[in-house]
Amino acid sequence: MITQDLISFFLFSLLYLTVTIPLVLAYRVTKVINFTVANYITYGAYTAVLLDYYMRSSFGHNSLLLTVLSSFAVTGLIAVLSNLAVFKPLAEMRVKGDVLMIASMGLWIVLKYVLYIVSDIASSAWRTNLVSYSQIHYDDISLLTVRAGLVGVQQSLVVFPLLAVASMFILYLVLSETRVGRAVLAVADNSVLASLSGIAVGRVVNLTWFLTAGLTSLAGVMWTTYSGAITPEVGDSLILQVFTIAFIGGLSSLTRTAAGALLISGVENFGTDLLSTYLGLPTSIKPMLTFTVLLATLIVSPPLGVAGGVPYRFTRGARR
Amino acid sequence: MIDVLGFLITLTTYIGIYLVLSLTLTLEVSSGITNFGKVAFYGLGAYTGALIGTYLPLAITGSRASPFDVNGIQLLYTISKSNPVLDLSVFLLSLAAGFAVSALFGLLLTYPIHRVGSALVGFTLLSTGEVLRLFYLNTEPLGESKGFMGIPNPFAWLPQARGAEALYLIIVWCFVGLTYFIVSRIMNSPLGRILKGMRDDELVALYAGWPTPLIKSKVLALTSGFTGVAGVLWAYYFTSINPNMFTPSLTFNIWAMVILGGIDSIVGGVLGTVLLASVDYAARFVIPFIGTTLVTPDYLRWIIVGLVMLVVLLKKPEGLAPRRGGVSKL
Amino acid sequence: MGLPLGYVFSTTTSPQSTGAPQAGQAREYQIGFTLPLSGELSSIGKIWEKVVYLALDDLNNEVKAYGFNVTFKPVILDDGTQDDKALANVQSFAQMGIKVVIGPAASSQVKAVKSFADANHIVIISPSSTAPTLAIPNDFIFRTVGSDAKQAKALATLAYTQGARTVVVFHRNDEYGNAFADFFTRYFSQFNNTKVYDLPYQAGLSDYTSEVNALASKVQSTGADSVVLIAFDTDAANILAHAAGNSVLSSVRWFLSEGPHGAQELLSPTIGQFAQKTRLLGTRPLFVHNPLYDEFAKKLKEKYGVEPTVFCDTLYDAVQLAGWAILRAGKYDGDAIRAALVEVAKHYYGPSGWTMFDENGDKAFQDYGVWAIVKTDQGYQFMDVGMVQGDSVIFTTTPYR
Amino acid sequence: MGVKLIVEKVTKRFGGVVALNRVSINVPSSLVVGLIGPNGSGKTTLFNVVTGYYTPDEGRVLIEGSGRVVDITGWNPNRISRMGVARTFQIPRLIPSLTVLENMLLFYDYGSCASITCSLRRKWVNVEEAAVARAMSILREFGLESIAHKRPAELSAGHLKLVETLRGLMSDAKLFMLDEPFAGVESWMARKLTDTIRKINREKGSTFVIIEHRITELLEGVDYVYVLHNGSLLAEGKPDEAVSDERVIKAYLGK
Repeated sequence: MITQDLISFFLFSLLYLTVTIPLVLAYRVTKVINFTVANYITYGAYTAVLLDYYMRSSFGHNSLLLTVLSSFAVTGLIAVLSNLAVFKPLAEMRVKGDVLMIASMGLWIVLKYVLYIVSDIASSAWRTNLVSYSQIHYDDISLLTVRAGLVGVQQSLVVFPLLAVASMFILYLVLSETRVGRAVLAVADNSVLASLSGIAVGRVVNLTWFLTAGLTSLAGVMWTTYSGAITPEVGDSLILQVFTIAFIGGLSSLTRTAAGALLISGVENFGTDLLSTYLGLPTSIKPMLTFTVLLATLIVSPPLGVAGGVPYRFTRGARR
Repeated sequence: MIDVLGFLITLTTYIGIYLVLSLTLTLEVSSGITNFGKVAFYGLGAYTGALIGTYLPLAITGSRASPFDVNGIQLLYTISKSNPVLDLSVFLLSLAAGFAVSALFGLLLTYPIHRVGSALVGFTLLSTGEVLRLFYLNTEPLGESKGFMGIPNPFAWLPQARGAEALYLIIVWCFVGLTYFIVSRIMNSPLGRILKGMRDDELVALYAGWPTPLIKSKVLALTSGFTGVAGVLWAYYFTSINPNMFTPSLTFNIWAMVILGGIDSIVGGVLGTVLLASVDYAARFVIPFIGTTLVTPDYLRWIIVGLVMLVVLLKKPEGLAPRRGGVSKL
Repeated sequence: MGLPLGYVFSTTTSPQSTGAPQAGQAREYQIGFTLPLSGELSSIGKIWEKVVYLALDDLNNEVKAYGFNVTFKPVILDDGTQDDKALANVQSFAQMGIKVVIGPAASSQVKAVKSFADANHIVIISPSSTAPTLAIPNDFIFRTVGSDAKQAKALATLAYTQGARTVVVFHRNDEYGNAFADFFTRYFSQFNNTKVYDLPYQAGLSDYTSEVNALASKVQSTGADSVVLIAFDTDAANILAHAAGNSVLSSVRWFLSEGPHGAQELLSPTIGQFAQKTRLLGTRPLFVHNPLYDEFAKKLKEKYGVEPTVFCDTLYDAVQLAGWAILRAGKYDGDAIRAALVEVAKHYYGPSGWTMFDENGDKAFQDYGVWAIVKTDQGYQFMDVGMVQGDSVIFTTTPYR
Repeated sequence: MGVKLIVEKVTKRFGGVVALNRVSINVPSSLVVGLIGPNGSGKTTLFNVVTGYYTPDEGRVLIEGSGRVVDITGWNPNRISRMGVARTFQIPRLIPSLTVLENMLLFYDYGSCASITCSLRRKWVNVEEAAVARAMSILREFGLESIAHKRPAELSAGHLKLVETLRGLMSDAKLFMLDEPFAGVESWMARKLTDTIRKINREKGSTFVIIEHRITELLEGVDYVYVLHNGSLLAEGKPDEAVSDERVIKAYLGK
């Protein structure tokens, strides 16, 4: 079923890009291997769920634009608050990278169960069950598709490219056109130098948290048009793939991360199908594929980025 | 009324098994090995123990039954109830085999990891753990998704459960003592200083004349061996294991315990382990009695565990009991 | 009423009264619940939590009606659908002096708690564990749901009578999925000129796109005429949503196990149309036309606004059985309660039908109903359309005209 | 006793860039030799090749000491340093979490006492005492015992460079390769450094190869000079001859 594989490869590449590109940019600025990325995805999806239920029950229709804006704002705000409450004070104490990472794990647990509580309260307030929610159909998108003459096309085929391109465009626009954006890039390259040249590093870091978390939450919104069931475990189940891609990119080069996203999406979508039809291997080995690809990439061409980098050029050359 | 003795025995058994893991991780972290694949060696030990604990008694009693169908499992229960000698010898054999298999695996794994940076070392080991878990899930002789059941607890032949639990606790804490002795002896010695040098600047350690890849592989082999032993202790305590018990969340818990205690600090690692394990277990006795039915009270327990981690990190970033510097103890 | 946080440290007032009750003051028994309120089964777990509160209200009223001055209190812990947490929960219940625990949900979790429960005489009643390897006589594990062997036979009979000959069994690669698929293959291949292909998928993922594509290729290459899906609710919704977009998979018949039944996500327009197109049918443990089930479903909808999902009825009955067993045992002790439970179950008929246990502590009699997804004026709904009796299927209403 | 360092036609390429182009150097034992040249001329790369950080694409590196010639091309840095080769870096690299004394002890050859079994049996106590005694005597000899228990973060650039150099004495190195020892160091500390070098050279006969731009300090203590330019050997000779060679001046002035 090559056509189906192609479609899902296309959709998953966009999804992974929307999460890993902001993740790598965020790492270069904040130096935090951030596990709360999983919460950003889930919070994006659940803002869409709560908004969809509320708007359907009181207005009878919902809107993707409003969902995107509110999930961007909600998730961005949470990220800024978590920076001010946890990561900024820790960074000021010059802690090692591992401590920042473990702090992001503690925050991941807290944010995850706060979401379970919020969906609990919403469920009993609206007397329905929101812990798992069905696929969301956006009315303003269906208007768009009808007018564009693509009637009957799966919503995800429109929403995924729309949001992915929008998020990449926003990122490009902010980073290259605006003064603040250039400051973000400067801090990304060298925060000491940036602060010397008069950039308010603190404000830029907060903006980066807001921007990257907001963009990541778009992946959660995209997910609601694609998956048959949305649960609070959405972000957690994507986190290992997302980190695999980020590490292939060495947590530093955006182009190599983009290539990693295409590679992993290709392996997952084509690999599973081909192996199962031609070699009869069970599809249950799919997660194994992802990790064997990572191990292969690490051994064949270890990335030289911040996270990678051979500790020393230590090659055992020929004797004579 | 709370059965305080039962509470303490269960809690200290969990703390004991976690301590073997966090002490070995403390040594690994202080020698620059960011081991995100702790659960891989842990699972390897558990599966080695389970394989020996089920196939061997069945083979010895000459029965044809496989350890995955009902009568095989019933036979294992009756065997473990009736002859103590077989139980104990199978248990000791599993501990030795668990150590050997995990140590060998640790040795093999140093090759791919000593050529990449520390965060990547972590992720390589993490993915190896996941590959292993999926290997168990798709291998018929390892029980696939059923996993193993009826692993004979070494003290199953004892009449009352309390006695068996207490004896098992003693065995667990023997290994805690052994691990503590080894980790503290190594860290408080010239080798400990070399390991810390390797972690901070591997090139300088090399120029000081120390073959850092060889030292790393020896350390990882030793710590992986003890992680495998912890896996065997876990498998025989649970008497049933399956692949989904060995997910990365266990590794992150152990990391949280070590970082909470303070890197390089053995006492800190112990404190971090005792704190987190106790909060997680003891909260079960308080949380369900908060009267709200609007929200599941148990979610609060998870939030408390997360908040404790954050508060301790923010208040004492260098950890609960940071290691005072100074020359290694003469 | 909730108790203050300092409860565990103040040992003076002890709600768990093992001592003689003062006159007039109701004697209180605690029942432990270890439910999957997070993790993979959280969507079912959340509804179960509400069923527990409903069941305990009914039990307490019923018990008062019979003149017993007793109230049953729940102690609910989340085990995150994980084995080590399930054991830790059961251990903490035991140490609180609780002798009867309902749950855990997954068979792997029940195995993890079995040796502790047997050693400490804690009665475990799982409403949903169906693994055949737990059918072990005289232990402390009870299961108020029939084992999957019988349901697989019913599903095989249903598929064959509906004309299925070449079938791809697409199932979770876990305890539940593998056991169900093995039994289904064994029974279905007994019918003549039938062919069965096995295709497991990794459980616990957030998405199954590539697996559904692999299924489509398998159906195409084997020329299969139907797919048997053995899944839980969230993975079934995900798989069916993707299958709806696939031409090959929309042109074959689909037969489902009981897992997805009751999941609201299956009533979305995409899956609803797909069900009509493929004339989707499923089996589930059910005593057809059981008035108690309809009444139970109505009460749950009124009180908490949720439809009962799979195993809600077996959970409801597990709570009733636990309560009556404690009363019949006379003393709050594991062995007495175990013996009483077997006796009580012999005469109890609840929403899940007769609850008698066989010698392994599993539900002895289990009939299987056939369910479908039908289009009604308020959108798509689940509907029981018939039942499987021995080798024949009797339809009470004909779905998908 | 010092060692002779022989570098034969060593070439090292990084992708298209040729960092070292058939460089040959012959350093007689117990001499203090200078290695100068504009930035990017390959000085540090040559150090990296000799000490085993890089493996040369072509050519050989040999050490001759007490009559034996050993070809150390492609060896690991740790085996080369065990042959008595000590090296310092442009930016001093001390272990931040260890005190000065512990940094010195790191370079002491504990031999079998650094093994796991020796640590478990605590058989290292007297070896450690000997190491500490040696380290303190070296520090005292060069007037640094006051900073023995300080952390690198508390020291000045000069002190860092001094400790990095003295580390080599812990396992009596025979060949010292110092990379810009005087960069960023106050003049009184530079003189202290030069005295130290001359003292080690005189008393222990160790050979010195020093990379240093500030030729005036270098001139006093240096016996011979090699000049590198764009990865190849431009000139060599006595310090005053080499410096006055117009090719060297042109190279430094940068045409």
